Amino acid sequence: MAVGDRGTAGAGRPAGGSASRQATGPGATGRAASGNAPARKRASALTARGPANLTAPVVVPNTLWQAENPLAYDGGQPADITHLHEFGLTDAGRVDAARWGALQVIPANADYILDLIRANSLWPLLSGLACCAIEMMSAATSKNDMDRWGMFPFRASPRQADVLIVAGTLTTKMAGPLVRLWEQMPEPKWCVALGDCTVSGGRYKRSYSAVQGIDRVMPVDVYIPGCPPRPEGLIYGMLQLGQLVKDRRGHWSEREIGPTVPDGI
Amino acid sequence: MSQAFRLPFRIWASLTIRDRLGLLALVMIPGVLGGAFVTAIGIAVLGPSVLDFLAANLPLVRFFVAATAILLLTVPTAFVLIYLELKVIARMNLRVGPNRVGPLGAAMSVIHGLKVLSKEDFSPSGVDVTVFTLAPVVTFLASVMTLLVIPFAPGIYGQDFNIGLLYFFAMGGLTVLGLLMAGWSSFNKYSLLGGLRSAAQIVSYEIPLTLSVVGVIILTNTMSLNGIVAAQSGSIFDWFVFKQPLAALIFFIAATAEANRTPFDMTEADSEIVAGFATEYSGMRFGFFFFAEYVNVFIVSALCATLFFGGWTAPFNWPWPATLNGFDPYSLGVLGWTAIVLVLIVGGTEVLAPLIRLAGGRSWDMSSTIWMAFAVTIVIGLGALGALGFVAFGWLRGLVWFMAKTYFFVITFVWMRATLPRIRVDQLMGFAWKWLLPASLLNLFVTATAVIILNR
Amino acid sequence: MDRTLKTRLEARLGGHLRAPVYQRHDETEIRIDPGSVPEVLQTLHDTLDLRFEILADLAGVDTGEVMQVVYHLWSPMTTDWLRIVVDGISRDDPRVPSATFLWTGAEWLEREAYDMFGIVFEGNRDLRRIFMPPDYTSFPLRKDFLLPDDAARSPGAGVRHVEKPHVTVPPAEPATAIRRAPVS
Amino acid sequence: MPTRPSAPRRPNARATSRAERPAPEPVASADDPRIMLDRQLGTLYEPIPPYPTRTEREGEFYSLGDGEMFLNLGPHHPATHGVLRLVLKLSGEQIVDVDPVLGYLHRGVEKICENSDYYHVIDQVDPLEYISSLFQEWPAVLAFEKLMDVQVPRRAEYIRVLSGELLRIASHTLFMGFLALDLGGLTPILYSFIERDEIVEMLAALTGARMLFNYYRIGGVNGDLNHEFMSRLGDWMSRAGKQAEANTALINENEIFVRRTRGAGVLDRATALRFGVTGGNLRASGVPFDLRRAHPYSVYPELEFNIPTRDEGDSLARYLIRVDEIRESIRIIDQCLNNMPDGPIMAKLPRLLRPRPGRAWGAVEGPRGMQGVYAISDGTDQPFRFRIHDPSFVNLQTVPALLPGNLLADTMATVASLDPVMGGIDK
Repeated sequence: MAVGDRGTAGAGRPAGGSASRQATGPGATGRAASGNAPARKRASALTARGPANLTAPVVVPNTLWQAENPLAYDGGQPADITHLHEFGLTDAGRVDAARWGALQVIPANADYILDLIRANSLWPLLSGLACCAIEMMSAATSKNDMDRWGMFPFRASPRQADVLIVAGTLTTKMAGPLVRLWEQMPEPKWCVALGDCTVSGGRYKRSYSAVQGIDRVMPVDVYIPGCPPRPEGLIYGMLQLGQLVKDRRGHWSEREIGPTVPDGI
Repeated sequence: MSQAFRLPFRIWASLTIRDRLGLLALVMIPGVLGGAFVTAIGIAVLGPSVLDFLAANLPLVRFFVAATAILLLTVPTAFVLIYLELKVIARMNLRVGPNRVGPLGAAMSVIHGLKVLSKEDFSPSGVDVTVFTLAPVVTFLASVMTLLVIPFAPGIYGQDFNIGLLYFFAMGGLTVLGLLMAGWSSFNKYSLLGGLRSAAQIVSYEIPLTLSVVGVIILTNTMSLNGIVAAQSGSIFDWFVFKQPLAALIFFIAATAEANRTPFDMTEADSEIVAGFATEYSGMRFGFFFFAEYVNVFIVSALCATLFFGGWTAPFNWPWPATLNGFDPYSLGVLGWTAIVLVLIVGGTEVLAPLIRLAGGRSWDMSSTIWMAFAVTIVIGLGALGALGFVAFGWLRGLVWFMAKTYFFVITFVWMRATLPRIRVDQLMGFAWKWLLPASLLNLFVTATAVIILNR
Repeated sequence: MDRTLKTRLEARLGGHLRAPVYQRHDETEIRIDPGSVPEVLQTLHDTLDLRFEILADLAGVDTGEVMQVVYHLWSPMTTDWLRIVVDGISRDDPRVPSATFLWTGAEWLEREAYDMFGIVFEGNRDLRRIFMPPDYTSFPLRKDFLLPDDAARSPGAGVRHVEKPHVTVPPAEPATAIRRAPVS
Repeated sequence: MPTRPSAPRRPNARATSRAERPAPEPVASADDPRIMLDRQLGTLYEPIPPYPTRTEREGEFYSLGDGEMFLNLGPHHPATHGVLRLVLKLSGEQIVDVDPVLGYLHRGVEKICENSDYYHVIDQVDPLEYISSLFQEWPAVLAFEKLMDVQVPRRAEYIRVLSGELLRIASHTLFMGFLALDLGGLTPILYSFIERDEIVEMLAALTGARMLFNYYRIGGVNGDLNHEFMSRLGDWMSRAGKQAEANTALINENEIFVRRTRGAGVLDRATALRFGVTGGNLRASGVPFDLRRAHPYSVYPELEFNIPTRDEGDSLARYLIRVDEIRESIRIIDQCLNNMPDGPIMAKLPRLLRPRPGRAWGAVEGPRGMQGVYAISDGTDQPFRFRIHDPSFVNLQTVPALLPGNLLADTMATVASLDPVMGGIDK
């Protein structure tokens, strides 16, 4: 169970991540380093300092692989979903109002209580993409009952959900709608990658239409590997997420986007 | 200027938590003392006239007090109902339900509420912000204001209108306004469909709902809910559910539709229109809708109990007199009751501790023994006081009966939600206009005829 | 395999067959030209001793040199699957008459074949992309559309697979391993 | 409803260049409904890329009459069984026309299968039919066995039938739950999941996985029946019939359920055949077409069971067909357990499979209809072409024919009664 925690050296954070983040520039809009000219990217990265690095994606620049037929498969193209980076580069997301909601009046040392409250009522979004959705439902049904921890009811509308459980393969056609869903959820919100396909592409590493890990398009808090993981795995991951919420981590304006899994996997 | 304006904030930001608290204390202690002094002076000077004023228009004071109490009690009621629904539906689904937060997960609904309260509060792009913001308030207030006329117990009611029932239906009809505002203002087709559905549904179910009550009004010659309850006092057979069974059935069905509960929950049909009128609502705005739904359930159940099941009246004549053979519990006064309670607690502890020690053997050390005895005494004493009060005070007895009847209907609603699927819109309308309306008219006709014949 | 079916087929549509009827296991295969698809399907569907009523499958095949469209039919009159291979469709401008006049269900199957191979079914009134986004311009299941050896190595792979418009290339270089089809 | 001005559309270069297909005149760029849909859906971010030329069907669908509006159901919708997107053209709440948009789960499995060898193909096809994945492996191994002239041991065949029928029961049980859920009932889906969890745990004892069993092999099955599986199976079989009765009784006699489903989405016999619908949906329309009898493929000729058919062709009939099929499957499982032969469970096969060049088509009767695989071998260790035919894909195609005239509330009920699985539809 890998817990992506915004680069502060933590559980499951691959060591390659931070090094490659140094290697990748501010990448003006946080774009992936192109495989065609990795050297230039490195140079610009070394000159760049400051908070931009926090929001730069972690992408291992391609120095090994060249497309056999660039006409057919054009690697090295950047993500066109970069608005999250641009938002992260601004300070707009760092305002604590989102964290406070209507309780702006309470002094800041009541924060821990709020986090306890949130950790105990995590409403998932009822959105299943593929196979793992069945196991997600199974985790909510009678045999292993997620409701015991308050991870119920599954909200149908993203406006009322706290956790986005991405259950199943994310394809390039679905990436846009899913990011839109993620943006429609109000702060504070968390994202759980359920299953190998969402963690790293899984068995669709070689596919021409699958996203190689959803952390290329949205920040992820908890990774739950498995194809598909058992319902107990999902429940364990949600409990890990609760711990992560208690530790006052996981606010996406402070998280960078980009694969936190080394690309070699 | 601006620097000087910002200076205090900078100082405040530079302080540590302890310094901030100390500073607050330094500022507040004189403030509190001065306030107390001024209040004392004020009471000494203005006291009599204020008391005269209050005594002069007592109903006004009573109204304000009742309104405040109702506003304060609404949200806890919603919390209780939400927890009830979570648990009961879970058990009906062969699940456990929330059991981690609080004893048996009893705090879960409160946690949900607080979490919703602390979510980011924003209005999406494209919405009509004013209407979008007002809609939840309208819905919530419309359902809360109906609580004003419900008699919880003899003497415990917000206001006793002689048109209480009319007022109730008028306020209940205001709910649809909020839902319609929500559906229209939030820039979303699902919301629009939900809002229009709720409008059509509530408007068409208002009619059988109102007509089914007219029979009761004919029988009692009053629209004041207190009067209706008083007319049912006596034995269980004075309840109107026996005199007006058809009306009771129609009222229950129409009330289910009025409260947007399954199988009539067209407005937030999850599998059709995502969350209905509340699709675009987040944070506390959604929380208002959430609470309003459950307050509606409570109100509808309370009205069912009031109109047809005798309200706060006991199902049978209470055997004992309200005063225990001449002993008037009011005569002791506060001091007397306090002394009694203290003596009971101390004495009970003294009596129980050795018994527990004997029973527990060596496994109990002294302190835990005493604490155990104290706890047992408290429990027994509270039970005894409750029983005494139940026997002695009529309002407590009425409250207990009223709540029992109300929660019976609440659990019936939850049961229906766990069991029944949702019916289609056209079936909904057809049912309202083809079956409920003629049935209620028939009931009205039969009742009127019977009254005329019997009075002659 | 059903020997009588072979004679029946040869009797009914002898003129259209561009290869002898081929039978193996429980499958009977005939090869026809793109031009004769409508009357062959009509004959198979309507003739009383054939009655191939159920269109089991419609698949496109790219053999490297030519395109094929393969129909699988089921009939209550025989114990065999009937496979119709429409052969000799040019890769540069693949065109086949649509089967939607007989089976409405062929519409989406043809859309899929168009999406994956670029085969244009003339007569299909809704021939557009069905799986890939509408602005996608290449045809993934063609043999000159190669998967990377390891997509994970390609930076930013998959986030939005940006592709070049499909120009009608001559069969690609021998370096790109096009495996020859068993039959052509 | 407040209208929002949409950004001007970018000049479309390709639309003019493509002259081969005649296109109807393009809609005014200011209110191109597709652009507005995409804005609401968020599939595209500015600038909007150019669309290819519009087809005839698109032209007639994406033009609004007066009083009509578009409604996007999905790809994220609580009741679309995955990432199906239905673009509804509504007038009020009545459905005028439907345009299903697929491909949100297109994972390119066929291409991957063509690039992986014969052993891995069986694993790769698993996630397509993710509710009953064994029925996605079965046609693949069937086609490969035809390619390689492999004779499967009878015990292996019996084990295949046994596990397959178990999974068919699980799938049908889930179908009932989902149908009830889309009609607004909360409880049946949970009871269905209790049943399904028992079965998949049982199969996990046999195959080692809960959902994506990579169990069937070319020329046999992966593992023999073990003690835990048999004990769980016996435990379950002792009350399977009663449990099925109980689950169905929860909704069968429900007046609301029957009124919602009877006469909704009627699919008559001729239309079903014209659409190539298979499986329970076809049998609910009165065509007794079941590959287990129509084209026997395993040891099914040795087993005795009925093919339930109904003539109404509405959602209720489609539901009741599943109910009857559960009983038949329980019968089949009973017979399998009774005359389960001894012997090997795998044929002798080389470690590296290089079948002779050839073509093969294998099809089995899955819970949703005919699962087919068309495989071409070119003598290497990888299939040259691997075509997957999925029944849900064909069954879902009838939605534009079933829905118009119904109400919005019937959409989900009808789609659920067709029992689609998006993994198989989008491949």
